Amino acid sequence: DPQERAFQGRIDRGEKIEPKEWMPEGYRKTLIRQISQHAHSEIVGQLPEGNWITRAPTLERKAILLAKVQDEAGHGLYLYCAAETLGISRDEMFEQLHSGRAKYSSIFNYPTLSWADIGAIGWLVDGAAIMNQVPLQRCSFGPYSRAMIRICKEESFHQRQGFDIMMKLCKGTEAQQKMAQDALERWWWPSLMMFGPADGDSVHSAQSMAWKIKQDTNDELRQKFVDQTVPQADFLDLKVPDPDLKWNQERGSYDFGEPDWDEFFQVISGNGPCNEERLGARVKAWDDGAWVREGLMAHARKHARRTTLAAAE
Amino acid sequence: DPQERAFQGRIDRGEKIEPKEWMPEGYRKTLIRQISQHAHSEIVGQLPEGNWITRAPTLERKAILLAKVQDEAGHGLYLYCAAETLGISRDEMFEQLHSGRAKYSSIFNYPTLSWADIGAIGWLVDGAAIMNQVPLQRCSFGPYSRAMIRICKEESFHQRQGFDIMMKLCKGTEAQQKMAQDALERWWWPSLMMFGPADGDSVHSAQSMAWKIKQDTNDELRQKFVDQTVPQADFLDLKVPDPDLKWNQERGSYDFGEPDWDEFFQVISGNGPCNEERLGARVKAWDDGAWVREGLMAHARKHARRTTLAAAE
Amino acid sequence: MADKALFEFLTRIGDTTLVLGHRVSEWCGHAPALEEDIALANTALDLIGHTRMWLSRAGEVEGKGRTEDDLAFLREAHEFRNYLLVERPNEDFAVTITRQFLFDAWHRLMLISLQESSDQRVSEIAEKASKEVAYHVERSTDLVVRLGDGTEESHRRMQHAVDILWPYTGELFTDDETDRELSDRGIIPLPSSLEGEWKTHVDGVLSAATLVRPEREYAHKGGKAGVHTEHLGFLLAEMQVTHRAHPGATW
Amino acid sequence: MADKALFEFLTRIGDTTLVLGHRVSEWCGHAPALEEDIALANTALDLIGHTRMWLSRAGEVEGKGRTEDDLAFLREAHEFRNYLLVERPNEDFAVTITRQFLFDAWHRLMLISLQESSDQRVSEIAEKASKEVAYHVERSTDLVVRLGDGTEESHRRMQHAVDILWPYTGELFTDDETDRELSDRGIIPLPSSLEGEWKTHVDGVLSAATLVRPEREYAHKGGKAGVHTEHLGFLLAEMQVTHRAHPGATW
Repeated sequence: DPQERAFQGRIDRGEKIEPKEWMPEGYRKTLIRQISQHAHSEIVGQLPEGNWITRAPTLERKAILLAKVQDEAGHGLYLYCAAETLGISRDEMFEQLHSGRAKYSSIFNYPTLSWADIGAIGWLVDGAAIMNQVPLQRCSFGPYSRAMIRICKEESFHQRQGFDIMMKLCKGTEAQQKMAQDALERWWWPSLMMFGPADGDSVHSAQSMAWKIKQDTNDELRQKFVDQTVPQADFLDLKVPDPDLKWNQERGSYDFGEPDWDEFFQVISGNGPCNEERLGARVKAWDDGAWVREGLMAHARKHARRTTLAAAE
Repeated sequence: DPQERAFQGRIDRGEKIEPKEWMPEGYRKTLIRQISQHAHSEIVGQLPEGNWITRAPTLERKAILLAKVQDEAGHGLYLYCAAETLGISRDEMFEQLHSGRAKYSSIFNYPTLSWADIGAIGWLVDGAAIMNQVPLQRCSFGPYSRAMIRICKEESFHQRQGFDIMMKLCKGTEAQQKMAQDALERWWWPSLMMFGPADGDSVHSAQSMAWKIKQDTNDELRQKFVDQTVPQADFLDLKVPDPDLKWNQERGSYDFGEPDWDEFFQVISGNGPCNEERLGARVKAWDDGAWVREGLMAHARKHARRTTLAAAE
Repeated sequence: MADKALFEFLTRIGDTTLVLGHRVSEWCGHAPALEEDIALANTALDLIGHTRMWLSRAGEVEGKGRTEDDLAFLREAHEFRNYLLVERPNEDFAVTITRQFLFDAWHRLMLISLQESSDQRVSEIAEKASKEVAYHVERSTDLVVRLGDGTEESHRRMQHAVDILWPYTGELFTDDETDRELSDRGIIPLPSSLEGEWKTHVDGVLSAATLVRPEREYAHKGGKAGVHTEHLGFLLAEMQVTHRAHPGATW
Repeated sequence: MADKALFEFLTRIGDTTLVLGHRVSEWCGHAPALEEDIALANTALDLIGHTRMWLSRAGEVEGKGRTEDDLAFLREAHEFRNYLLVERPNEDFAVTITRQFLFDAWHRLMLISLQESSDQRVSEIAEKASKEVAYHVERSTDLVVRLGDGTEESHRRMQHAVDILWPYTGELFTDDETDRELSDRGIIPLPSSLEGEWKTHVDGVLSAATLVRPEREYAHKGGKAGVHTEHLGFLLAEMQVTHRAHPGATW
């Protein structure tokens, strides 16, 4: 197909594809799936962190966390807008999320059990997210690429804040240090799983790479993340919960153990510790908010009618 | 009316009136109003104290408070049963409560704001209640009199427990002592108002006294309460919040100030700090529980039908 | 204490923004629309920001070395001086927005007046906060009008919210000795002096929203004197738990 | 520590009765009928009574001078060892009663077995608690049957309760090293050994109640190791607030 070849040519030359331009259906579908999944992750991601806003240990930490959660909702908004340029509405995407047809990052199905989890999420989860997202700034689809540039800036800010929480805890009382270690132990493996299954088990990958929707393999990103994060854990004097972890002089990289992929697929398929809670909270917010959305629309209709009537007089 | 005169004669001789016996309509109505109001007070009274069960400072105190609140529900049950003997159903009485036609003791429209309030309620509110109730053990209506005998025993147990909480606080830290003093200041006047308006402003009183439904006037009981309670406050080293309070050597009683009757009538008429909360909580419990009560009745009907069918085979 | 009356005022306003900020933050991730999630988080953030300024200053005025966090996390309910209105539970979006509107309308007038305070720090904080609050009042006013004059259900819910919250607005305009002292010293306006303009604003908005101001004159009081509703204790239990569980820790 | 495994077990069972007692006590004054107010308060009271015995004993076994109150009020969520099932929120009466039933059926079997414990104190406590729990299981069984086979709505709610709670029952029957050690020493039964009889009982009751046991085999785990759900932190914030706000006070 010459149209497809021309399209691929543009991508290979590093051109950006814009919404009104021709694109293969597969490209459009893949992007809608990926961007909306990413948007859903931002929205659902408000919940585990939001869980600690009311219990933040100082007013400054409370303000920082509020600002962060607000940013996440903002990222959700950019991303839904980017996806909408591909011809799907925000309500349709919500419907897919609420009905369970669309996914969100499985990391958010783990609970936040102490204040240290807020630090660990910033440090590890945002760290892993950035690792995934930095290459997406160069994604072939213009609106997604531009949204990612904006998002990555804020995310790295969040990551530093998370690391700062961990530093304070690790320099703090014995109880705070234990809290930090405990958080690392619970978030380490789920963070590694954020890069998706091992390359051999990953679907969609080859085509997405050709389309420059994806630029590195899951395993490459995972390795990068480990190499970046382990020295930080050492710096914090925290112990990464992986007996197989050790520096490989030859590769200039860390060797590390295999995540529990059984757990990964369980969580993906709905059996995580908080799947029902997270999705339930979003569905409840949506359902409970129906009267508000309807009220606003009804008012807008009345207002438009009044304006028309006034103009006609 | 000879029937009424005979009835009054029985009362004057100290006989008990039993449910199946003839009684004037006024007597029946007055008793229904008084007993159901008393029952409602026990039920609504669960709420201010129940408010602190989950926050009790020790397991022992939690257990004692749970037992107390359970007793109150039990008192409610005896009293509803006593009222039912007069020809009104429990559901009708609930309906009167929920619609706002029936009253409950206005004391329960005040909030419980610290653990000391649990002590103060036991000491002062149960103390005042006992003062009101002891004479009711000799009430002319048999079922009410018998219910009161049982209730008074438990109430004086509760009062001792309340006083014990206050003692512990008053011997405790400075913060605990302040908590106790603060509770006394908030509960003192509302407790005095539990005896009802001053004798001059009190309706129903004369007839109720003749019928031996009531045996002392409001002011007599209030005086008794003050005379009993002030020495206890002195013992606790707490200051009663009444600048006019002083020992009157001649009367062998305390002189004391006038409660704020404006506040009393405000609270009675729905403008207390917690009127809406208390009644709202009871109405919500009732409405939310409708499916349970209907479920149980539906099962009973099915069960009865099955039993009948089985018997017929 | 250096200035007991001023400390009292600073905790009244600082506790009020703190408690309302807490209530609003409870919505995070649960709002009726994504834009509302963002707006509510933003409002909460502003209010917590104001709290930090007010309570830090309160600590300085008190002169016992208490920080904003000592005041926020280590006082008990009876030491809090917030108005009762802001501790009312969120219930639904109607109650949340109506509470915000009734408060914002007061907050704006109070801050405008405080900008003229004879106390320089008070006037500086008021000026900073004013800009954000001007936006809050615009937003909550707009939502009250749109939801009041929306569907039958949104109207019903908004009217219910106005009815149940109204008895908690009177407290905003009561004067006590502290108020009179500080007003005489030119530090704050007399609360009662704000009532007329507040009512004019509120009446106008309610009327545009096709909502009715309740007749009932009764006003719940006590917050300014530390006598709260039963809700505050639970709110503080949650707010203070992490801080209290680790005495002396830094975060 | 004198007997780490035994301490561990005692906090597992003591924390479990404490947390469930707390949840049940949340109903006080809010139950669907007066008789239920009484019965729920009574159940909570029994559970708090058991807690006091288990945690006092845990403190003795630990030998560091911690009392029942130190253990109940001064540990953080990750130090609690209760099963996840009991920290599930009350939601409605259906969830509350179903949670109680699923727990009571386990509790009864566990206590029967613990009466044969080689540890005298464990067997004594189990014997005392057994009498009350026999009544609990009778009551919750009865309610499950009546509400399951009641109206369409009561059936729907009860089935929903079974469905959402089921994944939290598997944890009751998992064995870990502590369990194996204590079982070898004759102090406790292996949790897994109770599963068969529990299932028989539960299946019988569900079937009488016209309710269906979910097919789903997945089990949430973690409570026994201190990894809880997000609910526990909030529950403890409330439970511990008074005690924590007054360090060292006596009550």
